[in-house]
Amino acid sequence: MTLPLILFYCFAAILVCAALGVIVSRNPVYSALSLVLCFATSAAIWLLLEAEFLALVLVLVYVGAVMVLFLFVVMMLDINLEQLRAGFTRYLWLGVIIAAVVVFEIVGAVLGHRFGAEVLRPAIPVAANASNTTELGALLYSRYVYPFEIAAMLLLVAIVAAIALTHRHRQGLKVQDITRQVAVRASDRVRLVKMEATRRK
Amino acid sequence: MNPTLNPTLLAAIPLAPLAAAMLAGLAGKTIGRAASAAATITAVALACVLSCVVLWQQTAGHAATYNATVYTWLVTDGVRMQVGFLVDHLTALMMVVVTFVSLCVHVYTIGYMHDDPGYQRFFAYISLFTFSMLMLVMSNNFMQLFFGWEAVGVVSYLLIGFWYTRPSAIFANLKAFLVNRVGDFGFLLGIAAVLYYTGSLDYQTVFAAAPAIVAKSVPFVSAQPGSAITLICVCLFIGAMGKSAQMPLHVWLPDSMEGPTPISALIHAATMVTAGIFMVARMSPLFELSQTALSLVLIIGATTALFMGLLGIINNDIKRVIAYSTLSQLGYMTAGLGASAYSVAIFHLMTHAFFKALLFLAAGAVIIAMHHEQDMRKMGGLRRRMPVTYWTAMIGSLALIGTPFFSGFFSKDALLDVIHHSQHWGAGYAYACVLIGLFVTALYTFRMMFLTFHGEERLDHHTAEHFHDVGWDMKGPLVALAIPSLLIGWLTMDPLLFGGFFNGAIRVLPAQDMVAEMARTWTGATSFAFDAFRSLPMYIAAAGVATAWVFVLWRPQWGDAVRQRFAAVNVILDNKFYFDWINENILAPLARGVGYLLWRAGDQVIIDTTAVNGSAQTIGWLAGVTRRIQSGFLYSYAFWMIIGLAALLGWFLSGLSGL
Amino acid sequence: MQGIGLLSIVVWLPIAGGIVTLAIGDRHAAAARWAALITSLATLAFCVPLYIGFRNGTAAFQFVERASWIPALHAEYWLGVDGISLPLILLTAFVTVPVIIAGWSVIERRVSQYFAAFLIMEGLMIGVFAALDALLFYFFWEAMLIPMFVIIGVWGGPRRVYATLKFFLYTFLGSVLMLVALIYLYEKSGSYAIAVMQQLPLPLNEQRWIFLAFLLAFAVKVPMWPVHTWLPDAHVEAPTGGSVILAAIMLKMGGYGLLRFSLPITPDASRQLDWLILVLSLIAIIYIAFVALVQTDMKKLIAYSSIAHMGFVTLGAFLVFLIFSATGSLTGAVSGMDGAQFQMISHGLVSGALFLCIGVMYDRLHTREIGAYGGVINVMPKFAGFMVLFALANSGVPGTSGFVGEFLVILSSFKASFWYAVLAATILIMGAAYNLWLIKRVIFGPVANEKVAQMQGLNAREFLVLGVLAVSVVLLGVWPAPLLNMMEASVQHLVHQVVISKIPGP
Amino acid sequence: MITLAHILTLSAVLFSLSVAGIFLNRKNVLLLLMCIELLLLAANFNFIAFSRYLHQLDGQIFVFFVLTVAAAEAAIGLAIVVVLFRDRRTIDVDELNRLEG
Amino acid sequence: MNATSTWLAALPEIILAASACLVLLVDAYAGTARRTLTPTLTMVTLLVGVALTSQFALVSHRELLFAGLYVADPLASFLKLAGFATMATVIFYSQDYLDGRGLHGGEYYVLCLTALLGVFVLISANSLLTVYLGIELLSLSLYAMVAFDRDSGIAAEAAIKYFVLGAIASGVLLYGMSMLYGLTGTLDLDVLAHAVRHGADAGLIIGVALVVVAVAFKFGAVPFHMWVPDVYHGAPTSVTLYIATVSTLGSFALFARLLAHGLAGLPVIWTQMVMAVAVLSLLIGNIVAIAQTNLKRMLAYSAIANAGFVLLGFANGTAAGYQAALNFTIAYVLTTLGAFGMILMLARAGYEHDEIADFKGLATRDPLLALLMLVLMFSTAGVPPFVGFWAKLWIIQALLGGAHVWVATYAVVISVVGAYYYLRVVWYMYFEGPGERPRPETRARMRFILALNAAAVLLLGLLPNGLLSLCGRLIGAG
Repeated sequence: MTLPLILFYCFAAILVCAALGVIVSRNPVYSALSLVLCFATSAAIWLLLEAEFLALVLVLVYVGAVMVLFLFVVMMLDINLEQLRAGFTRYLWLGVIIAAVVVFEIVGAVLGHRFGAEVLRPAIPVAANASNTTELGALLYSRYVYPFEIAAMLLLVAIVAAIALTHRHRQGLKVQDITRQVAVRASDRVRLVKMEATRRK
Repeated sequence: MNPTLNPTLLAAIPLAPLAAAMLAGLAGKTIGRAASAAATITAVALACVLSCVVLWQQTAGHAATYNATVYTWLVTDGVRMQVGFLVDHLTALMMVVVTFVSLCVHVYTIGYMHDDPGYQRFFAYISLFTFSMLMLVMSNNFMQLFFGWEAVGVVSYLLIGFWYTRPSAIFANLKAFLVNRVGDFGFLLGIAAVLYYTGSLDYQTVFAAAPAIVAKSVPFVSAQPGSAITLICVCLFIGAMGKSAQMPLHVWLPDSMEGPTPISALIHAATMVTAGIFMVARMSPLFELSQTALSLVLIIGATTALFMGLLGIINNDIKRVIAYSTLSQLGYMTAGLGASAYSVAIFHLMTHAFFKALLFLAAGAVIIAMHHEQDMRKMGGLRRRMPVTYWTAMIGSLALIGTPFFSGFFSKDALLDVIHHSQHWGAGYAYACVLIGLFVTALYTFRMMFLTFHGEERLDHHTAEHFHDVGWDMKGPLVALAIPSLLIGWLTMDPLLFGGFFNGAIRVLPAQDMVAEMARTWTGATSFAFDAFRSLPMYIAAAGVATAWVFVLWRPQWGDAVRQRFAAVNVILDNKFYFDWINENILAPLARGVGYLLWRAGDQVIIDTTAVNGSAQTIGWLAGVTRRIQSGFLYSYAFWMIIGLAALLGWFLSGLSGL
Repeated sequence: MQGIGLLSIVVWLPIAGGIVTLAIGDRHAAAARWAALITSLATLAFCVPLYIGFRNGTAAFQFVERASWIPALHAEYWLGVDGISLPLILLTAFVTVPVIIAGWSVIERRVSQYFAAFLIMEGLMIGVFAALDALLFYFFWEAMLIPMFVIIGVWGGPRRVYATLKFFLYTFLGSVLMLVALIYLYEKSGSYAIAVMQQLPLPLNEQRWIFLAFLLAFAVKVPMWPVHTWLPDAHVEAPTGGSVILAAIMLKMGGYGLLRFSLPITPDASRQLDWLILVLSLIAIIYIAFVALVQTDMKKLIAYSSIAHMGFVTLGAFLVFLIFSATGSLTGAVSGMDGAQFQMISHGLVSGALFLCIGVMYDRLHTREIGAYGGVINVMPKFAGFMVLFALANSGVPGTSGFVGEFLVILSSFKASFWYAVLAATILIMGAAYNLWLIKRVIFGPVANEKVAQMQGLNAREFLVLGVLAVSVVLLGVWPAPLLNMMEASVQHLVHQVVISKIPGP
Repeated sequence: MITLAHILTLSAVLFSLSVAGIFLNRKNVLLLLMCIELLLLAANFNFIAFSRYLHQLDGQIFVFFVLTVAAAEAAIGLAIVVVLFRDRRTIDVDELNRLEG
Repeated sequence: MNATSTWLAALPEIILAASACLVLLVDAYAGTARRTLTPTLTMVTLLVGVALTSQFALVSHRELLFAGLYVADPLASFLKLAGFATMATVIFYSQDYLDGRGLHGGEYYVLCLTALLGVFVLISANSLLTVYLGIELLSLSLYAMVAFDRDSGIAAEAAIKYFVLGAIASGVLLYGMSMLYGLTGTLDLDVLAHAVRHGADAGLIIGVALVVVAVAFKFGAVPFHMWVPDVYHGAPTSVTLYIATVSTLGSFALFARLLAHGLAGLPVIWTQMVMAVAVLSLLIGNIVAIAQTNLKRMLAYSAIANAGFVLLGFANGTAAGYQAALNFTIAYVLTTLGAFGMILMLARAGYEHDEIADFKGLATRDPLLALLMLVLMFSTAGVPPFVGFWAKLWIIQALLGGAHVWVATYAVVISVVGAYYYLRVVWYMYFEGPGERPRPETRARMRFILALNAAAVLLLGLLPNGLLSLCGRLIGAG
């Protein structure tokens, strides 16, 4: 067993545990932090796989930005923590079965004799002076320029959408909203309660 | 070379009444009552005269049998269905009978229906009937025969229900049509069988091919050779049973008396009901080949002759008595057919047409005079008030019971003779029936005569006050019919039965030819009449008359005593052997019950509710259940997606391991 | 193709007229009525040269129009008539006119839509009969459901929604399977031309499936027992005109389909499964007759009687194989099929007329319950005359058109089997029973009640409509030869075609 | 030596865990979003692993774009959650069933 | 291939990207004029797009651009033109509706444009990467659009459901793509199509299965359909219309590029999978639709059922099947445009007019509209003489050509069940009384365009050859 493999096992164990933590933790903040751990260990494994640039991007973009955004929203929204895990255990068995089935199917296929990856050559370490970032950059701005442009549009969409959805003009104004008044249905306003007729004895 | 008949002239015979009928029926309101009557009477008179000319040409002029097509109705599959005329002696005789009786009835109608608002309609109907009947008898093929057969049935339907506001009338006409349809059912099958076995519907061709059928059998029914011809004959005879009201299909005829009396005379006595007799006689080349069918005919006929006569004894409605008498006499004719004595049956048909029409018209006169009272118990002693009617009716009655020298005697005695000598299976039974029938005939006939015309008057005050004898427009036809009723038997027996009159029209196997048997001892009509005084039948009839006299005139109270003594018999007779009861309480409810069952259970419950609406409801229910999968919860949506994914993976990966 | 052919005119003229009528709108009801009448009369007028120019004695298609339509699917706009389809086209054009007239004053709601629906339907129905391309046929066949759906649903009775949905879905279900069969045939033959499909050799098991698919479509339309229950409901709820078209024309499409598709395309399967059709037909004749007997709603009664009469059509059409195997020749088979064809035309006229009669009464009393009537003859003598005539025609009395078909089919069925003939001939009794019992209860008798006493006599329009139908019923009864001559060659051809096996040799 | 199977197994486990998480979590929409991030991470593992064993960088390029998209997706997802919360005052998955049937 | 032509073939995408930016800018500075200016501008850019595309960007044969990541072929040109036209119609139909709900922000139109750009990317995708990015661009825009009506309680719910499920689907897609990539070593669909001919290994099966799941999700096929009813129902009707039409074009392109082309080497696997989900879709879609009372929701289930039909065409795995699927998609889009257009036109501020009962008595209130709706409903039900009939016919024909007789039979029988709920709309319009419902007030231009829409449905039904042979040419060429 080589060092990379040992490292891999360590990180993988942490990764799985952190992923479990994401799922099972009662508090969304803990979940988010577990997810951060997931990303961090993933980045480590990616480094083992010689994808240095992506590993860094993962940490920078995800841990640095996306997860912060998550935490921000978690904090912003006033969530009742008491109820968060209710109903979790009731369906646990089903979730476990599903997960087991999926794992069994994929892993079974991966480890089976007809996975299809036999043609792949074993990994050879890249030359020490080769820069992963340079190579990626060269590819990105030549061959993959078209996707790059699309990605730009995607980010534009994200910006526009996020603003359009969350931007509010002025809060707290008591304005009569005729649309909603007209749209209202009887069932929204009046609840018919069926009660036992009271009987005088 | 024998002269031939003129086709135009022949065509004119049925078409003249048709044209008149259409005129009176469609334009009756426009042209008025008198014109309608005049038109139809003229047309029928024309037909009558022309028929006589045809008969004369054939007998005296020895014109050849006319057999030709005048109109091709349709051609299918090489089978030509045509309208054509076969005019031989049999046809000519029938034409004369039909047109003559019809003419009398037309004339009689002027008076009888004088006050009726449906005057023109009535004339249109009876002219239409004359047309249909002529088409029937003049036909040279089965298709046209069936055509006429049904057409007379329809007109009969319309006429029985002429007074459509009477519930009894519209009940009777429905019944008549339905019972006739049962007969037609058989008849049509018979025609189909004829077509199947001979490939043609033309009489000549069929008769020529008939001997070949004898060897054939009917697949799916009976493998015996000869069954084919029997099947044909039995089926055709079922048709005759319906039309000629043989038991058990007789039930419609008494009820048909709901129609106006001229109709009863014309259709339900003289002509239409004898269509069955005519048809069997026409089909003699076929019937001769099937002993089984002939035995059936004989037995059915004899049974009808006796048992329907019995019903005449206890009935008090003057028209119904005559109706039962008609049934009985039709039974005689049928029995004669069964005995292979087709010519005798036709002979009786002819004499019967005259005297029975006479009796009906006489009864009609009485009814009119009595202001539409038909119950004989309320009559009596009318001979003084309406002598002409009385005497003509007396002639008719004497003819009916077979008094020597009256027309009915010759035909009936000849029938008795041939049935007596017949070798067919069941002939003994038949002979017994018709002998007893003689007594019964005499009894009910003279019971009717005595009740109506003799004894004391039992008219109620009002009727007696307003009683008025009928006019000569009605008496004329009575007299006109009385003459042939009296004479025609004596005049025509010799040529008709023994003169080879029906040669070519009626074919009898020599072994079965009872008329030929008679011919060997035949010495002439007059001596035949005198011979009657030395034979049993005449005294049986006389006993019948005497019995009637005893019970009606001499000791009326005995009647009640006998009725009480034989209460059981009386009940059976009162209920007319329960035929109506069975039809109305068993068959009709059964049909309706089956209908309800099939409708409610079959159509509504099984097909509609269960299968059709059931599947719709199942789908609706399924929709209601399935939509609950769409629970609204994200995790369940995700769950289904994952399940789907896992299933797809599992399906194909497991398939792979099998590779 | 040189110009627009006659057939195209009779197909598209009513449709165009219908669109015009629709465009006129309900606000100009009178104009819409006249537009509809003129269109239907013009269509009928264009049928005259069709009739005159038709050459009897050949089974070939005439007035053929052939144009490219959907090259992508090898489907053509291909019209033509032979002796089987022309009578039905004439019937359609003929019956539509009285239907338009009958709705003249009765329909007061959404007038233009009503007449437009009928005109469009007329064109589509004629299209069904004239199409020689299976896809074109199906196109018309299905499209026709839409106007009928609307007619029953909008102008129908209280349970109209149920009835019209049942009608639509029932027939739709039947026809989609036919569509599958047609496409399957296309895949095998490479063409949607009916003639090509008729020539296509097919193994027996394929034929069997195709036959069953066809059967479902046509059996529903005919309708055959046990897929008939949509018909009484549809009839009861439909307005008078709808009932007339339904009974007079639409049911004939099923019969036509059997003759045009089932028999020639799958002759061997037809031969093998003819017992199925025969048994179902006989059940229809007897079972349905009993059911008709006990109906209390006049329209239902006539609807059931239609099913029984259409049983004769299917019976007559499928006797050919039994006759062939029983007698070894085709003699008799032609008359059976002739009878079936004639029965279709005759039933079209007679049942249409009866529905019109019921409509006349319904307009006055607003009920179709038999029990509500009685003694109508006292107040409406002319009407009673017509009604009795049509009832007699419906019970197959000679001298009316109703006789011919039944007569021929019964004669022919004897050749197949004595027992079939016996069972078929029961129509004589049962037909008379339910028809005349109806007459007895409704027409005859004393005036039943105050409402009947106040019924108005026929007006001129009604008299005209019923009179024309009465004349044609009688005319066809006494002079059927022209119609039969028209059919003869095509039927002969068909009969000889169906006994030739299409199973490909080894 | 880290083999392909190691990585693929790891990613399969991650994949399953995220799937199970989505199914099991019934209270908080935000957790769903996190599970989705996990899901994408699993896919990314595959790409990177394959990229390495194929000796080409296309897989890594793909991962680069996935990261971009995932960020955009997170932004929009969170925006929707905010809208939802403003509207309903809850992001409880169990209460998001106004649309059903 | 010179540089100019490279740019020209991608003209539609360029126009869209540019116009999205333009609309965004103009909207930001337009002030109160934005209400009319922005939609008009959007319409104009779309029409310019149509004009320029048809003028300059039509290709007669297959061309590869951008290092093979982008494919231009006649099918793509046609779909892009259709996309422009469809979206223009959608915008036209939606205008009043959006106005009535205060949703006339310029962002909406920007998102519409970017979503269309996503569709175009899909249409021209020739690499797993572009496929993925196209889907995401489309989906992200749609998520935002669904949630756009912030005041409607159900829109946000629909959006979050759509989002979460969509994200799962794209995760699954990615996972599948990674497998395909790993086992074939390429992202290029052309290469992939040949590479996968090695045979069906477990890894490929996983990859294909996951990709199929994602595609099925996009189509809304059972059991990946759960988002469809909720989103159709919850989203503003204009967005529903957008999803039902423009996005459907995208789904078609996705399938055509990714599975039909890219995985052409493994047809057996995915055709069977697709067949299975198609069969289920027909069943569930048609049956559950019966139980619906909301028209939008009913049309959602109808969309599921129709997706089943399209997938049946694809599942056939033959050119005939793809042609049929394309034809069906076009017919479906055309008809659906009209159906939702009708709802949009009849909707008022505060009144969605999306319950089926809202249509009661429309035939007396407004005969023309009822007639148009009747045409649309019967077309969707697959009754001639409307375009929907030919669509179904061709699918069935393709199935029979592929010897799937039983599936074909099943499909037609289940579509009879489906006919019921379309008929119910007609029933409510024609057979029910209007009650208190007023005669709808509608704009003449809306009526006109809607009438044109229905007329197209009829005309393409009467003379279907043009569309059919066009589909044949497009797929044959591709």
